[in-house]
Amino acid sequence: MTSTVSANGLLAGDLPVLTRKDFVSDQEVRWCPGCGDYSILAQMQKMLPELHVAKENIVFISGIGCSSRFPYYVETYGFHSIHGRALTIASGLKTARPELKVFVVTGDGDGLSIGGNHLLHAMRRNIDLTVVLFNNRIYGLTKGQFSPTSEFGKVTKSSPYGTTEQPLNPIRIALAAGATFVARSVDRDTKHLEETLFKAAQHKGISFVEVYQNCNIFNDGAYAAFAEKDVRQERMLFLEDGKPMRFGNNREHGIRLNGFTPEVVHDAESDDGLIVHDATMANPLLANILVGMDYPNYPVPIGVFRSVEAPTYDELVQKQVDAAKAKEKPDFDALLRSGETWEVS
Amino acid sequence: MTSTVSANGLLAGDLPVLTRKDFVSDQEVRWCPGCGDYSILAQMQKMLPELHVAKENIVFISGIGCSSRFPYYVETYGFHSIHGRALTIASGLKTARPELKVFVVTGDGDGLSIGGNHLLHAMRRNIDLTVVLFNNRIYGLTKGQFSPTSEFGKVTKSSPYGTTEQPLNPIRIALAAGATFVARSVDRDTKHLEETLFKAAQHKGISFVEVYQNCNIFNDGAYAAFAEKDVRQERMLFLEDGKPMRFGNNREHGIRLNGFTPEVVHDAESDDGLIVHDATMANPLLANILVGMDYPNYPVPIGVFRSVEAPTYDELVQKQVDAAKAKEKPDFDALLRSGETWEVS
Amino acid sequence: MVSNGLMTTEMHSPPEHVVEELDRVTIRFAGDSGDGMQLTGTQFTRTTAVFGNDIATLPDYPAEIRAPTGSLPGVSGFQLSFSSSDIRTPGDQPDVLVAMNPAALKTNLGDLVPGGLLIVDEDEFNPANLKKAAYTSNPLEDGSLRGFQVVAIHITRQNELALEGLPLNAAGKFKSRNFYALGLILWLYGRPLDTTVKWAEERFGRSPETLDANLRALYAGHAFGETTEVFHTRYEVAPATVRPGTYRHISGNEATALGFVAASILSGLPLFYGSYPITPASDVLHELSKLKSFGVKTFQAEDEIAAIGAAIGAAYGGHLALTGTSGPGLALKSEALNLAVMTELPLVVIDVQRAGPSTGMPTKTEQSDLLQAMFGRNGDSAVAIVAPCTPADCFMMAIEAFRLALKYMVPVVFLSDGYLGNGSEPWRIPSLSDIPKLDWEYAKPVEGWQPYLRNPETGARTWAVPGQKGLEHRIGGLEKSGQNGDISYDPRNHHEMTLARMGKVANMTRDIPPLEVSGPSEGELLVLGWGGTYGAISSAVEAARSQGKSVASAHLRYLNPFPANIESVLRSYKKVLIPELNTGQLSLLIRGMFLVDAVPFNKISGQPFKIREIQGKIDEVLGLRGPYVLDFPQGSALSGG
Amino acid sequence: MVSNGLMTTEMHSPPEHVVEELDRVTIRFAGDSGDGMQLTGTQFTRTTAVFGNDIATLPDYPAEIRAPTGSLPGVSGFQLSFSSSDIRTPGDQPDVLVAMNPAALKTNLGDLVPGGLLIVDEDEFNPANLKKAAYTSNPLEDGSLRGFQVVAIHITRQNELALEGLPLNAAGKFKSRNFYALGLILWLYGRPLDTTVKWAEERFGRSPETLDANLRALYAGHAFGETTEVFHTRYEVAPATVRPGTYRHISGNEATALGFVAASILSGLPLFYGSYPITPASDVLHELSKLKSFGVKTFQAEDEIAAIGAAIGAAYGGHLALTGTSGPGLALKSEALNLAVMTELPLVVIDVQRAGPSTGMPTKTEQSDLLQAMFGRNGDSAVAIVAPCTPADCFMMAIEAFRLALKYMVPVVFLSDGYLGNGSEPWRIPSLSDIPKLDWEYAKPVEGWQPYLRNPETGARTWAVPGQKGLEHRIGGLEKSGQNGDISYDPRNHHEMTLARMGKVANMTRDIPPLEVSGPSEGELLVLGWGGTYGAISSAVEAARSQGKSVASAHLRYLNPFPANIESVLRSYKKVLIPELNTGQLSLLIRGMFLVDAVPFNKISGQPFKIREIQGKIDEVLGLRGPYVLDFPQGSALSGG
Ligand SMILES: Cc1ncc(C[n+]2csc(CCOP(=O)(O)OP(=O)(O)O)c2C)c(N)n1
Ligand SMILES: Cc1ncc(C[n+]2csc(CCOP(=O)(O)OP(=O)(O)O)c2C)c(N)n1
Ligand code: SF4
Ligand code: SF4
Ligand SMILES: [Mg+2]
Ligand SMILES: [Mg+2]
Repeated sequence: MTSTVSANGLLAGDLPVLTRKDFVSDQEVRWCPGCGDYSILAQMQKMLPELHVAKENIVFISGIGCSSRFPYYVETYGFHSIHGRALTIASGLKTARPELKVFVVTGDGDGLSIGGNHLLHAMRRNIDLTVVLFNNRIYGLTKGQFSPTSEFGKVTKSSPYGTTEQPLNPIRIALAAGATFVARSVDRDTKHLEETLFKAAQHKGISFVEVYQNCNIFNDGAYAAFAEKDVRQERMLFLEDGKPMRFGNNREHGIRLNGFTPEVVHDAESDDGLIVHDATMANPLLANILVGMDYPNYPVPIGVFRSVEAPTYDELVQKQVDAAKAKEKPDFDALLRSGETWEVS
Repeated sequence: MTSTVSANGLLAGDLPVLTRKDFVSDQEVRWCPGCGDYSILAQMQKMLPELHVAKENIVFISGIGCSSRFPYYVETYGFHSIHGRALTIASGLKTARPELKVFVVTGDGDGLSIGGNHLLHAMRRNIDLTVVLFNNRIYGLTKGQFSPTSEFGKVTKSSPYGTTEQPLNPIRIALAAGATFVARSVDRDTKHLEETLFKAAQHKGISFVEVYQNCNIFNDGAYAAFAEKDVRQERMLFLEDGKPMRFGNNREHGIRLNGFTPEVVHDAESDDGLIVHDATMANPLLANILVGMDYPNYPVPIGVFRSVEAPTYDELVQKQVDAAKAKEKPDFDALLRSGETWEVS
Repeated sequence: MVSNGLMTTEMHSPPEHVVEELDRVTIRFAGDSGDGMQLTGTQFTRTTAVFGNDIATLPDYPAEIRAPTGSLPGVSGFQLSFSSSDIRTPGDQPDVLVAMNPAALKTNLGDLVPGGLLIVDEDEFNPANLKKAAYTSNPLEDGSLRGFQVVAIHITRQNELALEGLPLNAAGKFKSRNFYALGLILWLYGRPLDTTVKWAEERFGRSPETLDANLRALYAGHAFGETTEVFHTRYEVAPATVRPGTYRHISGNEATALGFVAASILSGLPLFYGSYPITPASDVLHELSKLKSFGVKTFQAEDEIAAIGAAIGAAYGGHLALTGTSGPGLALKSEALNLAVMTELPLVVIDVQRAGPSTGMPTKTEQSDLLQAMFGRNGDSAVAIVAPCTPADCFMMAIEAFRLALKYMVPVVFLSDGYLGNGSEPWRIPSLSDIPKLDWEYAKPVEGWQPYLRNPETGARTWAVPGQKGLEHRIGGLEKSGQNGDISYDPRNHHEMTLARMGKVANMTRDIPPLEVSGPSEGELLVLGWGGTYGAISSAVEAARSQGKSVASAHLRYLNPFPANIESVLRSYKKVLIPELNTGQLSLLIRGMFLVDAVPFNKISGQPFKIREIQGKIDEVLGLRGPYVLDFPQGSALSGG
Repeated sequence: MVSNGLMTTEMHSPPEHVVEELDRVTIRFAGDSGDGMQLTGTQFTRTTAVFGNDIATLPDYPAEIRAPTGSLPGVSGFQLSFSSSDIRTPGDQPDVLVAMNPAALKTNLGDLVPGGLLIVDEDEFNPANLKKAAYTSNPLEDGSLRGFQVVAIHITRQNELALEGLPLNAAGKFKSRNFYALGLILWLYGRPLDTTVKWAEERFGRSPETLDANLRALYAGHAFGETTEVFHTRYEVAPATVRPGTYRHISGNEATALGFVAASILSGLPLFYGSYPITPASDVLHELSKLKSFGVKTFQAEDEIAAIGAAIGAAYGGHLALTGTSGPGLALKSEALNLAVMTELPLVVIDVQRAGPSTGMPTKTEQSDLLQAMFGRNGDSAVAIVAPCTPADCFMMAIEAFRLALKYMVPVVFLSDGYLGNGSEPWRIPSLSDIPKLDWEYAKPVEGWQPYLRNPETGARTWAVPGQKGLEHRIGGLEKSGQNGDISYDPRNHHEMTLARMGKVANMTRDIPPLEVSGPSEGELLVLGWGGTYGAISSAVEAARSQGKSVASAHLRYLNPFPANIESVLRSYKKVLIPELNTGQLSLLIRGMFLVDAVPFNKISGQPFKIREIQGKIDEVLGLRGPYVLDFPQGSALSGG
């Protein structure tokens, strides 16, 4: 049992050992049967007790989209806001109340289309938030228009002739904006997903997790080619810090670099020459190399691309306030009287 | 003399040989004396005649900021729009009228703060626009607040205790968003600037030029340490395609790679082992390495980081329209009657 | 309760049915969103339209894409009303409710007229489904349906039987139930099957099994009606007498898309549509993105701001520039819309209104963005506002919107709503050759041309489009000096330019049709409406008049400016009643501009007015009854809880 | 024209000056933006305030940061009016104009009263400068200034002489000219130099050369007045009788910042300010960012949407959440503001209005965002609106804004404007202990708590802040079921929730002070205003009354809801006149809500009302003269062309 006191003098209460069930709200879940969102919800609910944070000190904030319904289903504080703006609300909340654990749930449309700019800025600020982006490469809630992660040429309701634009890669954007924790997981691999969410939630600073999520109604099978159970080991590269990059059912293949270009080494007998993963490099170059690896040319990298430490915005702001208070002794009457005054009697 | 016909059947007119003066408008230039914007304007006006595009087929679109006053001073079509939205207007104009040459002028606040998202999306679409971002690392027009490119800890009007956020690197963002032409230049080096603007303007697809620009009122000397004439050769790395990376008054130093980390080789006698610049690589990794080089640890890279070819959004859209017209024979009466109809007599 | 008809196959000769003539029938199909109720409704509508009835429809989907099967929020509904005379609404309350499962019954029963016909799929009333619908006992058994004519049929099982032998599993067969129900209802109203058969053949031609299954289900349902004694009566609704011509069915959003393409053809300017998906406006994007062969370019932007920005760019480039959204998107567009006001570019903004504020109820209708459209921008900034009044009217008003935008160089807001956009009606297909061409002109490099010179009649500045030699100039959001367009901070200039910009909208008054009155040209009461309430208001007023009351109605399709004769119309009646699906937005404008003590009648429930609600309020205002209070049946949403 | 005073050093004994007593003087300093006119004006203001005059000021900067030296758009001005009695505006027209160069003369002369005193730096009237100011001949020589008392002085050269020997080049010396001018004007009005000397010592203490130069210039200017015969008369304006207390000078934006910090102290809640820079609101951000020691956190966001989003997050987190902007930024915030309406969180939004639409004239004032604040959101969505009426009033109204926001759980818009924000006045410093504390309450986990339970008196829902065990719940922009807060599409619920949200604002009527009337409580005419026009309106009405006219004035500081007694006040006068710096926004609301035939009086020039303009209109409405037409002197902007 731990006990924490939150801002505004609210007593967070004693912290009992929580279980997954404690994080299930009384709201009926309203996603399409078969939707990948269910898995993400389940792994999140499983993972949350492991954080050992009192329920009342956890907040889920989302935008609008199928994915953004998430907060209704988690028995914590929740805010289902407006399209694309979850990060702004989360940033304000976290800056005001640094002691809260704040999650942001967003979609490829919510987070990268209308909300793309807030993502950039929250990341460069390194606000201590955990951002989970459900990437189904489609607009689910509005029934099937292409999204900024839809493949070039994709035919959708709003692109009957195929799209004419290249997709964004969320990981690439996160790296470029300076996110201190960047990872990818997939709805179908529940164990990996739970672990990744846990690592992200434990990171201090902004953590960004792209989850490959299947929308079985409007974009079914978007990741099936590599994410289904039977092909996963052969077609995805599970990143493990400090380990050489290997994949395959028997981890028989490896990845090495040829100049700046990664190469698959089939049946690599030795680890020599294989890239050793290191997510903690200050320089994001290795991560940038990995992010360019796409199926079917490469196995799809999954796991933690980057994880570095840096001071967070919310703590820096709090420190400035604390230091100012300590140094300047707040006196409002004196403030009102600062500068020229005169007496009339 | 060339003659071009523009959309809507407007005759673009015969194209006389133009000079710099032809691109000077009758508007009084209203920047602070000494502002770096003057140089950018002058180089642009010098460069424009070289494009051999009729004045009436050139459009400058800007947002709001000191930099965004630019269109008033160029004797072409011009649109001084609203804060952060120049790229949206330019995207619409270019998509509607692919035959126009469209420039976008923006600032670090206009283009990366309020307008950051439009930058991402215009770049991934590869719309054929030339975007020039005047980076003075400050909000000039609103009199001196920090901008998204201001250094960490900078004291400004709105950050009397120093900022608490890391800057964005415009080039990094452009690369991550998939821009097909990415370059950097500096107001003080007029020749380099003119050349860079020219290359950018000739690129088909989106071209992005970050110009280091001095705001002598609110952020004087932001680039003085490396951009002033006397130190320039020693402290900046002029990128030249196909050439080994060398700098110094006598080009005596070089740059090589150590793993993913660039290293300065002082007094490199031979070119062996020095990185050879190649802006045309499909993979943006070399550019990503260069973008991490900052003064004083490295000479500051300047020139073209990336220049690759790809179909543009505006031409792809136009092709879809042309193909549909050719194939489907537009017949509105038939369209109205498509589906179930019935006669009442 | 009528017993189920499982034993019908044992019967030999079809029973005789009484045929009853009706003037008007309203049916609602309700089921799970997976049950295909929209398709059922649409097919019945088509058949009935071809048969010659006048018809109006109101589809209603759940907010969720696929709420859990059988759940209350997963219910999807489709209401239609058809008649042997002119009708204008999909009916206040259904006379017939087809409920495919308990959840559908629960959420829709409140609307069924007392004594109405209730057809349910008895097979679905099992404990699991009853629980999902939060029933503690089975309504088919607990007597709670006593007030209705209940026809409980084993639709699922009968359908399965009909499909026996087809290479489909139970789930596959289940999918044809809606055709069974459709066949049954077509029989009940004496409608032929051929329209549906033909449609199904086209639609499922590539998948013969599905086609076969659906057709078998259709015939089975039809045969069931024909051969059982479940129904004692068949109904007939004679064809309506309508104007000769070629007709089709059209929804408001389709008519909107087609109307804007028509504007493009009538003007000769290519159409550019910048948009970001949003319910209930997305269909306009879907429709237009198909029409590339008409030169339409659609730009799905990263957000609403980029969408209008792109449209402004296209307008500046001399195209027919359009952007479209719903309420929250209009809020986002407001800053950029003001740029279009300031730069005086022709632009049309579609707002398919939905229930607000904020995200509100995205799938529900409301008329609550009028004041946002009027005033939702900084500074004194006028845009023109038009509002179609029926689904088909969207076509003509779309053309009107561009006529005004091009002529006056002013942004025009096109205020549709979810009820119009998703609702549909039969439409006599017009010929473009009967519609006047749209006038516009690009500026030409004449001596003395300046970017802010104004047309003395309209007040419009010239449209100087890039590509024209000699007209190089600069525009923007800063105040501009009249005529030459240089930036100006001159006080007089700003005063005059503000009035000039607003004056252009005022000038349109001379150019728009007068407000038409239906009914006596003076009298006790005028009922004034706008937008999608047309059907309910005009029907209610006609009904009132047929009861001898001195009531007229008028419907505004132009909201800014108002038609020139509005004040004299208002002053011709002792009282003015303004029903609106908001808290009184038009009322405020009318009262503020004309100092007329108009009585607001407001409903903010996300649902359209019922005819009888307006009748009730008319009677109140006429002093024929006490205060009329809206009554909302508990749990009466077409869908959702 | 008075000859220049270059030969003064040759004179021996100072001439005797006549002293004239005046009640009120208005001075405008105008020069290039590099000429330090704001500093000159501010210093004169301080001295005069300490001297005991009542005073009001109006700074006016060019839109450009540094327009080219000597150009028309580069002119910067500072007007101040001081008096021996109570004054409320910085004066209609200057009695004295100090013009440091031809451009300053050109852009300001139109405002000088006929026969007014015009002091110019003759040295600057050289061909180059005349050309920049678009003069074809030298106005000092061509007789065009005949209607004024012109005093042309070689300020530049005299100042240079005074600074001889200092280690400064000509450009450096040139920078002290404003101190020379200040010294001269201080002499002219018999003001001591000590306030300025003390201030300069503090300000330039670290740079002894600058200090020395500026003080020498100051003394030289003063001595010039004393020793020359250029001025025959010196003027005296006796101190005003004001309430005893400690006074300071305060601008509206400073008072705004301090008022919100006061609200933080009075509530005990930390202040969070989310903002994005924009003229003329940025100063509030600058002020608040200095006040970290009061626990203030400022968040400079990436745009206005992020700024309000962050503030909503802070409000949700239980802080005193504030966001601030000007008109275009309010447009951008509208969608998110609606989220705050829907989630019923306490939030205050500052709008320091400027001239619109679109970018408009950023440095000019206007009152044209009232209807945007009222209606600029989708759906039926009410926010409360308060509007300070003087610079110092911003302090109290800031506290009021949070009092209402916290008590009713409603966003409140605080409508200031550029005139108030940049203008300043003497302010009797209040003591926080005299101001009531602000009440608020976080929800507590009591039996039966639900997120949308309402306080029966105010209608407010509870403020359930993360961190409180047992109150875990979800809120959002979708319609919520009353009480339990689940998503709801129920028609009745939406109807009732819409009315409940609007009802909270209506409930405030009981909680805000009644509208105060100044003048007779009934009579011929009521002049009703709001916001920054208070000074001009009340002065004009008092003047009218002193001429025996039956006119009262009332000023609204609460615009939504209106004070409870407004209707009875309106009905107590035969006529109502509403002067506004817009096209009639309050007028529309008053007319629409109360059906009172109020006469709008509108000025949309980016400038405040002059007292005489309102007097003119009063006389027109009273039938004492024909139609009153605003006349804008050509080229009369304080700055800009
Ligand atoms: C301002 C605004 N614009 C548009 C919408 C409509 N809208 C809701 S969700 C959505 C996109 C959803 O896509 P995504 O974020 O990928 O979420 P998903 O449904 O796929 O999980 C859109 C366009 C809205 N609600 N608000
Ligand atoms: C919607 C909106 N928000 C804010 C502003 C105020 N504003 C004008 S320019 C600007 C930033 C200018 O910085 P930058 O883009 O770096 O341009 P610079 O002046 O430095 O060239 C801001 C915040 C505005 N005009 N409109
Ligand atoms: S539409 Fe797609 S993303 Fe949305 S709930 Fe259904 S399956 Fe999931
Ligand atoms: S403020 Fe800075 S950026 Fe703006 S014009 Fe002046 S020097 Fe240039
Ligand atoms: Mg998605
Ligand atoms: Mg800048």
